[in-house]
Amino acid sequence: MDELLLAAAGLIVLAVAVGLARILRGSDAERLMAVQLLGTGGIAALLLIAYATDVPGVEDVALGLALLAAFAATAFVNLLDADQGDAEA
Amino acid sequence: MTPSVLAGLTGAALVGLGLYGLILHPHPLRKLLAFNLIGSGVFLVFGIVARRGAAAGFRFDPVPQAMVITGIVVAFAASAIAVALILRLSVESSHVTLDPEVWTKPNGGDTK
Amino acid sequence: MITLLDLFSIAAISAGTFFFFAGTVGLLRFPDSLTRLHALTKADNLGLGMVALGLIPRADSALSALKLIVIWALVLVSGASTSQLIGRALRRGRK
Amino acid sequence: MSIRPFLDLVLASLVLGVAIFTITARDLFAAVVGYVAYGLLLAFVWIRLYAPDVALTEAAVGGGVTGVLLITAGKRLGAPNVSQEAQPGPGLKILTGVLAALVATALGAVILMLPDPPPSLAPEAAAAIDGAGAGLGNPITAVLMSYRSLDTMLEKVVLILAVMGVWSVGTDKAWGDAPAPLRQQKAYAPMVFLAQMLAPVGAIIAIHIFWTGANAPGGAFQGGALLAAMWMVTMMARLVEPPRVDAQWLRLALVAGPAVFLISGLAGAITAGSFFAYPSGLAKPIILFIEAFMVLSIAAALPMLVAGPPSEGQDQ
Amino acid sequence: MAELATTTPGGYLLVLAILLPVVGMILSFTPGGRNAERVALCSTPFGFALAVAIAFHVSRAGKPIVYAVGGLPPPLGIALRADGISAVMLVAAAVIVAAAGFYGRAKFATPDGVREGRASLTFWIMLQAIWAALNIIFVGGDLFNLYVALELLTFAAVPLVCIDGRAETIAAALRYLLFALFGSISYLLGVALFYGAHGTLDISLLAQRVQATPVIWMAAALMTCGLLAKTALFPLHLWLPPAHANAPAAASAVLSGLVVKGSFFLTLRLWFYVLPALAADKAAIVLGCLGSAAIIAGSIIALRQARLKLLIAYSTVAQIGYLFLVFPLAAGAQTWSAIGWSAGVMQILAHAFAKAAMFFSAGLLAEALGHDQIAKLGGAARVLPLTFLTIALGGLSLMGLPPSGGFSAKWLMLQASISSGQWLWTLPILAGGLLAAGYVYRILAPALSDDQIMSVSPPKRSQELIALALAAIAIALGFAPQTFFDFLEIGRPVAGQP
Repeated sequence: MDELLLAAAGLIVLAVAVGLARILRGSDAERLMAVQLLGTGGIAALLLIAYATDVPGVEDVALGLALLAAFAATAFVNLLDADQGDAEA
Repeated sequence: MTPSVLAGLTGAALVGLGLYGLILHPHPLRKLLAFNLIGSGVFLVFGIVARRGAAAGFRFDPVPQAMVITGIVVAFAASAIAVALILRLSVESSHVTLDPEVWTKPNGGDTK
Repeated sequence: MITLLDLFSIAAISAGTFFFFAGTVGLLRFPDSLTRLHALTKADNLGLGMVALGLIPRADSALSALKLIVIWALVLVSGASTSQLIGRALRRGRK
Repeated sequence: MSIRPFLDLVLASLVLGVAIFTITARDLFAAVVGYVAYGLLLAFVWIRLYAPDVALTEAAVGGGVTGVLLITAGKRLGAPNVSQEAQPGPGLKILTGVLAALVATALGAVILMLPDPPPSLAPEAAAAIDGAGAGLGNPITAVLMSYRSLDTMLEKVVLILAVMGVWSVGTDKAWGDAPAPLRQQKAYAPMVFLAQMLAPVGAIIAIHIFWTGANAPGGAFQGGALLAAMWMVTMMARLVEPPRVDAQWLRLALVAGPAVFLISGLAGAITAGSFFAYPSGLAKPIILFIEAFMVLSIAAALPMLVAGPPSEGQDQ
Repeated sequence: MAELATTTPGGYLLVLAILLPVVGMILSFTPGGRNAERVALCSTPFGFALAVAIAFHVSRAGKPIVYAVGGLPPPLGIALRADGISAVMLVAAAVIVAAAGFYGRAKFATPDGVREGRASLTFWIMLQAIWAALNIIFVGGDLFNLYVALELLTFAAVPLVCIDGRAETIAAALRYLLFALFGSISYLLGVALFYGAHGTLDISLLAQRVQATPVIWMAAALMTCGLLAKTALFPLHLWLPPAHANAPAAASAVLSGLVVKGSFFLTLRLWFYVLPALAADKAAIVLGCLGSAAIIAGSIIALRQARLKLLIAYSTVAQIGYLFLVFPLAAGAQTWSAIGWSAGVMQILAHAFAKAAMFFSAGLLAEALGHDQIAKLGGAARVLPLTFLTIALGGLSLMGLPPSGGFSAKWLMLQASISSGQWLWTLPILAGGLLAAGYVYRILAPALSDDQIMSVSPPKRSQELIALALAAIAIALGFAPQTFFDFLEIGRPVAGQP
């Protein structure tokens, strides 16, 4: 069972990492989306790892990551629309 | 290949990669990114040292791990100072460059 | 031995994994930014949601289960808000 | 047959791939975004190395706060003055490439040559943890707060110094004012909503992570960094504004951690016979007491480092 | 060797020497304003007293004094150690920091009517932070603890460079920061390898365990490379001249006189204290060659500078070169290595005092004349006699003319190179002296001419006297008695002897 969870974790990381190709070519907003996807996928994978292995505290890492994913995205969005309208920015 | 060997080699590669960027990129912010890459590579080396040091019921040697945490904080502080300088430089002057030719004119002061 | 709960976990986690794949494919293949954003939110909300759901029966304490739910809720809230903000930025950019 | 080696390989190549992208990307901003993704991936590597404490720190600082710092800087610098930079010639590129490859190869070779069996302080730490150590379940917290307390105290001093350094880059006229707000215009409703939802939950999580740090992964720095992130979210939503740099409460919050650490370190000479020693039996409560102030200092310092120097006219 | 891990009498002074400036920093920062200046200036006499007390304890014990922080001896805990050179450097740092503080009052006192000024607060806090970092570097016994100190030093030094906020100074500060960060990270990588190889970072424990393996060679190379970047040894010197020449005089003096010595001191610690087991003749020769190149290149570029402060900064590049001749000249356990050792320490001290005095004078001169163009100094010596006396005395020591600390240092170096049979090193030493004579002459000759020159504002007498006092110390070092050199030997590890 643990191996299954790990396999799922690996697949998810792989999937969202492929999505990172959007960083290579894409607008700034799309780059952000790719990173956001990586963040969410990363949280999911961390949770799976937490349940599949005996490393302590991985859950808390996922919790922290969930908090920070929102944080980084907020900062990014903040800049995206500071771009528009506000000429002085 | 054990995870720690793999991580160690990754760390070595990151150091080389960062060094390349640090020397070549003319833009200071890119240099800063490269510096951070070197930093994370170095921390990985600490990480494998800690992992290899598993003993006495510990899965890792806590001493190098504690050092990494201290190191990450210090590296962040360094990045913050560098960013503040870069942004101020971009306000004060039209070009963000470290090219010594531009700045060490005998007269100092003005760059025009 | 595989119990019924294990089966539930496997099903939910597989579904979650699928949604992450779908999200990636959408992000890469959909024609424009807004539809890509749409694909992203599916992966965000459903993918992680299914994984968390699948793990809940395996949690060994109430606190662990609570953490799973909180994580999901956090991602849900931030995903919803940020995608709205991104969408707005995209629309304004297009004008 | 386990799939772990395969996963490790995938992870390592991802980390390297994103790192290469960060170095080679044409666009400054793309490189910065790549770096944020890189920070996230590194957290996984740390989990694989049995270092959840470091993973949490890396996620919070490497991916989170550094990401915001760099993203903001990258956006403010924008494109125009970047692309005009003279690109280095091919000769220099090859030379640098060779040098970097040599360094990396030598380093890799040396890492493979590290002695076996490896030396470790884990046995000493395990033995000391019940003794003079602290009675803390998390050996890393014990190392940071007891055996290497001098490092940890100095590291907090480094943070104050960095804040002072960032502030000093401002103009004379702006001194005493607040840094520029993290956002120019009024925030949209979704942002305000997000901040209002996130901040209280985040604060609770931060305190949880600080508190469990005594016995499990986590600790003052990680908790403080999360708290800092939450303060920054509320600033980005313009729910609160950055404080004036001469605000007395801000200065007190910044120095609280190192100051309390210092005082208890000095007191150790009287109560426990040595500077930075803890009286036996009281080690754990004293350490938690110091750490609580360190959380405060970190939560105050990181956002101030990101917010930048004081900016004129922010304080009408 | 166990005695190097347990606290000795007087060991507590080491902790106090570190904590005094840290406490000062915190007390300056929190209330801010005029307090910063008061705290910084009031703490200097105490710091000096502590340094002297440490020197007294070291000389009475005849061996290093040690403090195990938290009562936890290495390898788990951190030890602080002071030997002869630590004590001497502590005293020198206290004197120069105090001088910079009192000299800097004229420029960085918080003006009336202002509660707190940016430049003032920055100056007083960074000055104390530099002091704290240097004290840790001088007494630190743990390589990672020393890394934190190195970073503290960098973060304190960089803002001083750009304290006046011109674009040019910001670029100089940024370049300095990037070099310094590269230096620290390279050093840190070496630290990681040391720990990986031997499971400790304590200097005295490492000295017993280190063997000449590829891992250790790599670690040594990385750390040395990082420290050289921070010390601005040729060809990694590019950051230094603009940074030191653009900082305000009070800060330049500390940067040139002390800050670069901090990383050099660690290079000494590394090769002589951690790695005596390495038969490092080749490495020593490489360092010596780089040093020689620095002497020649730095002096020649100094000769061509149009601005006085840049000239002095390039002279620092050259004088740093001399320091690295210590590596070939003090290696091993022969009789001449003790001479080489004394020469190196003497060069650190003589240059620290002479260079601080020169920068102070350059600052006074720029203030009084409104510029520091060497070509327009005609007749300046008549307007500023005391300042030029200081420059002349400092220059005497830089050239290595007797009697001066610079002369003693160079004379001992010549002695060591001849008696060790490495007579080739005499060439850069002598050539450097001649070139130094050339650039000092370039300053003094026009100044002593009969041209008429108007001073914008007369210099403050107290500042002139502070500069003169430092120059006088640089000269007085030339009369150092044998007991002083014996003191420097305390704790010097001699290869081949445990």
